[in-house]
Amino acid sequence: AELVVPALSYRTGPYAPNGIPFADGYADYFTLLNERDGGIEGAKVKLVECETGYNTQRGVECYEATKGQGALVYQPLSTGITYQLIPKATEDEIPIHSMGYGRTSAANGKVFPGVFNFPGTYWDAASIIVKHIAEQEGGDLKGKKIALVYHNSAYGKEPIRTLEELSKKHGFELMLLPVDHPGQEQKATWLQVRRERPDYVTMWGWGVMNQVAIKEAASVRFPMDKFIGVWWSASENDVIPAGEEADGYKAVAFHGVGDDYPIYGDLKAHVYDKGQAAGDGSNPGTVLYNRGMVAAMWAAEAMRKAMEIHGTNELTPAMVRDGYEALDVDEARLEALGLPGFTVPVKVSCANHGGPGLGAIQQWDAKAKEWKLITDYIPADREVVDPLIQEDSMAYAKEAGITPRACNM
Amino acid sequence: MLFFIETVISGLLAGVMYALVALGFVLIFKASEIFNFAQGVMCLFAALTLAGLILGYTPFAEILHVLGLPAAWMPELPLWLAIPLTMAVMVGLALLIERLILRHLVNQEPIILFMATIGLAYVLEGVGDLMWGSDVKPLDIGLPSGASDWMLDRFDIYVEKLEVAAAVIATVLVILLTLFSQYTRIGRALRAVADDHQAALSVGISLRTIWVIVWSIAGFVALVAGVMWGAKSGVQFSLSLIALKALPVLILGGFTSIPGAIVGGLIIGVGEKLAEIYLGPFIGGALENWFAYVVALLFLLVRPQGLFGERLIERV
Amino acid sequence: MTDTAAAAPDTPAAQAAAPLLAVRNVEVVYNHVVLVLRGVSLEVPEGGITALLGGNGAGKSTTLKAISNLLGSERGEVTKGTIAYRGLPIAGLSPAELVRRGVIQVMEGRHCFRHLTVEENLLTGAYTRRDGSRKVAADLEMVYAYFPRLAERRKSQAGYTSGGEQQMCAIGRALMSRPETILLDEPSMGLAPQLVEEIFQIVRNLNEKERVSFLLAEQNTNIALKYARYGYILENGRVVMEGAAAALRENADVKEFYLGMSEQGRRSFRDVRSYRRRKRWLN
Amino acid sequence: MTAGGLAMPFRSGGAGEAAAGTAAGADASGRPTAADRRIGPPVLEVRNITLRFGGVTAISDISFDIRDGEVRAIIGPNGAGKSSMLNVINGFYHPQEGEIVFHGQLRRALKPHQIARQGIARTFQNIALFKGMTVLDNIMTGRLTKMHRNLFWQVLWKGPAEREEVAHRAAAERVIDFLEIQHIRKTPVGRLPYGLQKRVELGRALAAEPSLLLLDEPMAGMNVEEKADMCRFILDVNAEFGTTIALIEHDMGVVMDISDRVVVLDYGKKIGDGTPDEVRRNQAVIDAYLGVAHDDES
Amino acid sequence: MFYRETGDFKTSYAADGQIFPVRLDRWAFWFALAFAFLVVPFLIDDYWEKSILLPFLIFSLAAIGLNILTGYCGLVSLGTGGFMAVGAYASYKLMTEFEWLNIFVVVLLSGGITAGVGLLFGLPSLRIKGFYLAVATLAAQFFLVWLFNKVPWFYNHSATGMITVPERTMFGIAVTGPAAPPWATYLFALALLTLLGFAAKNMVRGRIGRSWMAIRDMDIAAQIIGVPPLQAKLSAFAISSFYIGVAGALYFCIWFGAVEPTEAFGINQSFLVLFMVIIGGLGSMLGSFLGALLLVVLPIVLKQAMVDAAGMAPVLARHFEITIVGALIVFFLIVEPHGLARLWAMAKEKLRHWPFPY
Ligand SMILES: Nc1ncnc2c1ncn2[C@@H]1O[C@H](COP(=O)(O)OP(=O)(O)OP(=O)(O)O)[C@@H](O)[C@H]1O
Ligand SMILES: Nc1ncnc2c1ncn2[C@@H]1O[C@H](COP(=O)(O)OP(=O)(O)OP(=O)(O)O)[C@@H](O)[C@H]1O
Ligand SMILES: [Mg+2]
Ligand SMILES: [Mg+2]
Repeated sequence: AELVVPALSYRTGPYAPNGIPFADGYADYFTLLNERDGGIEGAKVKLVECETGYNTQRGVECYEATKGQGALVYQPLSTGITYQLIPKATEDEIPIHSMGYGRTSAANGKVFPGVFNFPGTYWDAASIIVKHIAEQEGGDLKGKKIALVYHNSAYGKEPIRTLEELSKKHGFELMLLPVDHPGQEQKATWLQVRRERPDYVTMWGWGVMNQVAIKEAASVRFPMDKFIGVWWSASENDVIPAGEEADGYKAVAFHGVGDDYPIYGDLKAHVYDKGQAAGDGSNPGTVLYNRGMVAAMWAAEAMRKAMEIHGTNELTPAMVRDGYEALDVDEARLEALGLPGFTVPVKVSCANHGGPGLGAIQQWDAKAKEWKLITDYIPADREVVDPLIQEDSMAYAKEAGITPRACNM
Repeated sequence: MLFFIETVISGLLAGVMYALVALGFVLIFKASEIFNFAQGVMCLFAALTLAGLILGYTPFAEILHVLGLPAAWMPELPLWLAIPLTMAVMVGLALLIERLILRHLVNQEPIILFMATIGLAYVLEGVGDLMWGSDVKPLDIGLPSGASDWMLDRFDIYVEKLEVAAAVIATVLVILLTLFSQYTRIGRALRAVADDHQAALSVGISLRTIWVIVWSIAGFVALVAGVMWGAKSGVQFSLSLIALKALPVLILGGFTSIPGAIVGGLIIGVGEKLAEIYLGPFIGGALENWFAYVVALLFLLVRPQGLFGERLIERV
Repeated sequence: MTDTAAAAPDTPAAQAAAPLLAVRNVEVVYNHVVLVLRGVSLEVPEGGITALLGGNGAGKSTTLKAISNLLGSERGEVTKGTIAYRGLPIAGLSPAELVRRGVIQVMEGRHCFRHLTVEENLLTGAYTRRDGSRKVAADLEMVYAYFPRLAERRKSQAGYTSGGEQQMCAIGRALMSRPETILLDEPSMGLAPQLVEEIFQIVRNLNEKERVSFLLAEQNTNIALKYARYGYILENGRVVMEGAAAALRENADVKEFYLGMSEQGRRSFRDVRSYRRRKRWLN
Repeated sequence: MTAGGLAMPFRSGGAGEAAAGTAAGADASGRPTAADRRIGPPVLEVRNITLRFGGVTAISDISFDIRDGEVRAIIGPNGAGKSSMLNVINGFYHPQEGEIVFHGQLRRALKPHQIARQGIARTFQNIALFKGMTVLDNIMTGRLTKMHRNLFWQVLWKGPAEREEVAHRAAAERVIDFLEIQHIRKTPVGRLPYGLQKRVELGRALAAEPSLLLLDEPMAGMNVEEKADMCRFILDVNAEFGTTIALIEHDMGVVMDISDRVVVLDYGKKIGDGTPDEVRRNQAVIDAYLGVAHDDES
Repeated sequence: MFYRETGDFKTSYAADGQIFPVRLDRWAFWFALAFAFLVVPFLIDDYWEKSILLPFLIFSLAAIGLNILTGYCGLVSLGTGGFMAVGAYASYKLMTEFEWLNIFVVVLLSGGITAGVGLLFGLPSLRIKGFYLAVATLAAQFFLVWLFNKVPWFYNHSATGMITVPERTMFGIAVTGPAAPPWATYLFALALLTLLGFAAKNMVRGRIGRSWMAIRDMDIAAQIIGVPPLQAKLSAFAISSFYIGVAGALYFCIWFGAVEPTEAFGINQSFLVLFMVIIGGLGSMLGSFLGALLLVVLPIVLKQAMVDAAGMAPVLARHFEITIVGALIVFFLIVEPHGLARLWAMAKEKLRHWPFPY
C-alpha cells in the first residue's frame, strides 16, 4: 500500500525563500523513510508536492486536486490556507496538521476533531516570549513597554489578543506596529520604535519583512537581545542580511538547530549521497529545513500509530486522524528516530490538539553564523492561553453550528 | 521637533528610493505611451542577474539539472565584469521585447500595451526564477549601509547611508535623463513616438530603434533601482512589488515628467511617513500604502495630469 | 536631393523608360478579411506629379500607405502584387528605411505630434537627416517662409493649433526631410482656398526647382488636375481610368463626376438635387 | 424647444417621408429660394465674445447673429477662430468676455450636454465619431437626449424599454434612409472611409432633431460629387424641417451657393458679414481670405 | 458554407435588436444554457466545482462587471479586488447581523452596497482620466482592504480578522458552508450569472450602454451631443461595482467559505479580472466569459500537463507556468488585440465566406 502525503509547498512567490527549506526538509525525511526503512511499516510514502506559491486560491486547488488521490494528512503551511481548509477537511474527514501556525483555537480537539496544531500555538509563543522577558527583567514587567511588530494579516494578528491579556496581567504597556505585506519599507515603524523606545520588541513577521526589520532595528540601534521573534521570524535568511549587526537577535523555537543529530548521518547515506535530496540540496541543517523534518517526523509517527491502532497499513485519512490523536512521541522515541532532544515531547489527546506548548529561546551568533538555544523549553502561560482558546473555539462552534464532542479520556 | 525633522528626512529619502523605480516607468511612458507594468519585475530581474553573476550562480541550473547537464560551472564574477554583463543582459532583453512584443503591437490602444507589459512581467518573473532560483540573494556591492553614525551621534538624527547614496545617484540620473529627452534629437523622437506611432513612422523614425534605446535605458534605471533595493532587503521576488510603491509617485509627478518622478517621490515619501507616524496611532497603523495613493489622488483632483505631467489635450 | 540627371520629365518616353515608383497589381486586405485594393497598378515617373483621384473609400489612402509600408500598423497587408522604387522592390523595408531612401508620406488627417510644439514637430521631420544642423535650420526657415502662420505659432503645442495649422505643420514636417518623393494624402483638406493654391504652388516649385516627385491623393480634382501631369482614377479598389491630366480634364465623365461641371459650365451646389447618372464603371 | 418639430420626419412615429421627399424628380427650380423660405428673427446672438488661450486671442470681440431657418456660413483663414466660435456656441469653450443669447434669452453658463439638450447639435472638424460603435449605434447615440427609460426597465428590456428602443430605432432608420447609408448600417465606423464618416457624423447630429445645427467643415476631404450630396442633405434639412444651420467651410463654391448669409473671421476679428455676394465683393475679405483663387476657378 | 445567415431575415426592429440575431447562434446558446442547467449538475464533483466551475462562474461575473466599466465606459480600474472585498464583507455582515435573510437576497444586497461604495470611488473619474485614473483606483484597492483588515467590526472581532461563512440554505439545501453539495453551489452561482448576464446585456445594448460607449470612445464629443458625463461615468461605476460586489460575495460565501482581505482581495485579483476582460475582449459580453474561462482553465491545464502528465517537478512546472501564461497573454494580444471575442467573430466571418478567402 502507498501512503499518499501531499505537500502544499511554496517554492515560488514572495515567500519562496522560506518555503523552499521547509519543503526540502519535509520531503527528505519521507525519502529517508522510504530509502532506509522501505517506508512506514512496509508501506511506502508517496509525497505529492503541489505548488501553492503561498496563495490561498492555489492552495484550495491543490487540496481538491490531491484529495482525490487519497491524501492522508495536510500541512497547509499558511494561515490563510489553513483557515480555508479547516471546514472542508473536517467535512472530508482528512486531518490537518498546522504545526505552530494556523488557527490557534484549533488546539481544542473537542471543537476541531480533525485539526492539530501541536507542539505549540502562537498564543503559547506569545506567552513564552513574555515569560522570557519577565525573566530578563527580574520578574517584574510593571511599567515596561513591549512592542509587537507584526505582518498585517491573519497570521500576524494572531498574538494580539493574548498579548493584550498578558499586558493586563503583568502590567506592561503593549504597542502595536503593523507592517504591510511584503514589508520592504519599514522606516515609519522603526522611527516609531526609536521615538517610543519600547523596552522590548517582539515580531510576528514573515518573508522579506523579517530581515528588513532586523536591519532597521540594528540601524536605529535597538538592542538585539531585546528583540524577540516568533518561530517564523527565526531563520538564517532573516538574520544573515543584517550581518554582524544581527548578533544577539532572539526567537522562540520548538525544535533544535543545526545538523548535529544522528539522523543527518542516515540522511547523508540514504538520501543526499544517492542524489535524492529535494531541491538543490543546499538547505540541510537550516532552521526551516529542520522544521520541515520535524513536521514530517510527526506525520510519520502518526501514521505508524494509526497502523498500530487499526492493525493495517492500508490507511484512510480517518485512521491517520486517530493516529494523530493518539500520538505520543517522547524523548525515548526521538532518540530512537535519531533525533535525540531535537524537539519537545508531544502527547496529543482528544481534547488537546495543541501539544505541550513548550518553546525555547534561540539566539543568533553572527560571528559563528549559527543559532544557539539559550534556554530550556519554557512552558506557556496556560492560565492565560487556555481560557482564550476555550472562548475562541466555542465562538467558532457556535458560528459554525458545531456541537463540541465529549472527550472522556 | 527633532523627531519631526527625522521623520521628514526619512520620508524624503524613502521617497527617493521610490522615485528611482518611478523613473523607469516615466522613461518608457514618455517614449511610447506604454505604461510598463513590468518595470518592477525588471528591477528584480536586473538585480537577480547581477547578484547571480556575483555569487556564481549558474543560469537555469534547475533545468540543466533536470536535463542531466552540469549545473554548477559559473565562477563568481568580479563586480567590474558583472555590471557590464548585467547591462548587456538588459540590452538583450530590450531587443527581445522589441522583437517579440512591441513590434507586433504598433499603433494599438495604450491599454493593450499595458496588458502586454503585465504579460511580460509574468514572463520575466518566471524566467528570473528559472534562471537564478528563488532563494534570497544578498547583494553587497560595497554600497554604504546602516545608519550614519555621525548624524546619529552628532545630531541624534537617524539617516540611512544607503538612501543618501540613492539620493545622489537619483539626482544625477534625473539631470542626465532630462537633458537627454529634452534636448537631443533622439529625445525629441521619443516624445514624438509617444504621441503618434504612425506619424512617427511616416517621418522616418524607426520605432524599433527608439524602443530598443528606451527599454535599454529603462533596463539601466531598473538595474540601479534594483541594486539599491536589493542592497536594502536582499534580492528576491518581493523586489518586484516595489512597483506598487512607485505608482503613486508616478501619478503625482506626472507620467511624462522625469523631474516629476523625484518631486513626486519626495512628496509621497514624506506624506506617508508623517501619516503613519502621526495618524497611524489613531486610526490604526499600516496605512502607508493607501495613504500614498490618497495623497496622489488629492493632487490629481487639482491637476489631473500630475504635478509636472503634460496637459491632456482635449480638443474637438 | 536627387542628383540623377534625367530627361525632361514631361516626355512620355522618359516616363516609360524609368518609372521612379511602380505599383503592379497590388491587392490589400485589412484585418485578414476586408479586401480593399483589388489589383491596383500605377507608375510615378521621376520628377513627375501624379494625381490619384477617386471617391470616398476608393482606396487612395490605402494605396499610399501600401507604398510607404504603413499598412502594418493598421492591421492591413499587401497580399498580392509588387511595389518597386527605382526598380527595387520595397516590400520588406521599414517605413524608416523608405524615408532614408527619400520617400516620405504626408498622412491624411494631419497626424501631428500633439504634445510637441510646432517647431519640434517640424524638427522631427529632419530626424533621418545627417547633413548637419545648419542645413536643417535653413530648411526650417524655408518652411516658415512657406507657412508664415506656422512661424507665429511655433512655440505652441501642435495639439492646440487649428485644423489648418495642423495640416500645414504636417506638410512642413515632410518637407523637412528633404525627400525626393512625397506621397501627399489630401493636402488641401481643411485649408483655406488661398492656402490651397499656395500649397500646390509649393508642390510645383519643389517639383521644378528641386525635382521632387509627387504622388498625390486628392479629392479636389479640379486643382489636382491643374497641377498634376498624369492622373489615375481609383474607384472601389481598382484603377478605372488613367491618362494625362489635360486629357482627363477634358473627359466628359470626369467633368461630370469629379469636376462638378455640366454642359453649361459650373453647376451650382444648390441645384444638384436631381437624379444623377450612375458611373458606368461601378459595376 | 423644438415645438416646430411636429412635422419632423425623424421624430419617432413622425409622418414625413424624408427620403421620398428628396429623391427623384424635383427639378432645381422647384426648390424654394432663400427669399421664399421663412427666415425668422435671430435664434442665436453672439455678443462681443472674446476668447483667449493663455497669450493667444482666438476670438476678439465678435458679434453676429443667426436667424431662424437660415443657412449661415462662417469662413475665414486657417486659425481664424471659426471652430473656436462653434465651441463657444455649444459651451465647450467658455469665453472670457461677451454673452450669448439663445431664443431671446441670455444663456447662463451651461455644460455642453445641457446645451445639447436645448437643441443645438454639431459635427466636428476632426471627425469625432464613436469609433468602437457601428453606424447605427452612433446615430442612436444622437438620440440619447430623447430617451428616458430608467435603469429598471433597461434591465428588464421586454416592455417599455424595448418599445422605446424600437421607436427610436425607427427614427434612426429614417435618418439613415435620408442620408443613404443603409448599406453600412452595421459597420463599425472606424472602418469607413473619411467621407462616409462625415456623413455618419451628420446623421448623428440630425438624429437629435436639433433646432440649430452647427457643421464644422462638413465637406472637407470630399470630391465634388460627394460635396454635392452633402449640400443636398444640408439644404433638405434646412428646407424641410426649418433647421437653422451654421456652417464652416473652406470651399467657396459651396459657401456661395448654399448659404444665406456669411460671416468672415480673420485672426479673431470679424472682417465681413452679409450675403454671399456682399462678402465676395468685400475687399477686406478678398485680401485676407479669398485671394484671387476663387474667381479664376470657374 | 457552414455558418450561414442567408435567409435569416428580420422583419421588425425588435427582432433585429435581439441578443443573438443569427438563428444558429441563438440555438447554440439555448442549448448550452440547457446543458449547463440540466446536465452539468449531475456530473460535477468537488474538484470540478471548486477548481473550475465556481471560479469560472464567479470570475465571469466579476469580468462582466469590470467590462462594463472598462470595456464599455472606457474607465480602467485596478480596484476590482477592493470592490470584491466590499461584496464579501457586506455579505458576511448581512448574514451574521440578519440571520434570517435569504442568501440570495444577501448576495444581491451585497452587490447593492458595493455599488454605493463604487459610486463614491468613481467620483474622481470625472476629472482624472486614463492611466492616471487607473492608478488612482488603486487608492480604493488599498484603502478598502486596509479597512477590512483594520476595523474589527467588519470581521466581528474575530482573533485573526478572518471571516468564515455560516451555513445558509435555499429550498432546504445548503448552498454555503462546507456541507453544501457541489451541484447546489454551482446552480446557485449559475442562476445568478444567467440572471445578471442577461441584465447586463440588456443594459449595454440600450440607452445606458450607448451613453457609456459614447463616453468611452470620445468623451468630449459625447458631452457635446448631450451625454451627461457625470451620470454616465457614475452609473458605470455603480453598476460595475454591483456585479463585482456580487462576485465578491459569491467568492466568499460559496467558493472559499473563509477569507482574509489582504490576500483574497489583493491587487493580484484586480489584475486577474482585468486580464480576463482584455484577453476576452473589451466591450464584449461574450469576451467576459471567454476571458474568465481561459484564465481559470489555462493554469490548471498547464499544471496538469506539466506535473501530472509530463512528471515535471511542481516548482519547475510553476516557473514554466508563469512564464507560459505570461507569454500566452502577450501572444493573444498580438494575434488579436481586441480579444477572444473578436477572434471568434472573425472566425465566424471566415466561415461565412468559406471556402472563399474574402
Ligand atoms: N483599418 C481598416 N480596417 C478595415 N477597413 C479599412 C481600414 N482602413 C480603410 N478601410 C477600408 O478601405 C477602403 C479604402 O479606404 P481608404 O482610406 O484607402 O479610402 P480613400 O480613397 O483614401 O478615401 P477618402 O477619400 O475618404 O480618404 C474603405 O472602404 C475603408 O472602409
Ligand atoms: N484649446 C486651445 N488652446 C490653445 N489655443 C487654441 C485652443 N483652441 C484653439 N486655439 C487657437 O486658436 C486659434 C483659432 O483656432 P480655431 O480652431 O478656432 O481655428 P479655425 O478658424 O477653426 O481654423 P481652421 O480653418 O484651420 O480649422 C488657433 O490659432 C488655435 O491655435
Ligand atoms: Mg483617404
Ligand atoms: Mg477649424
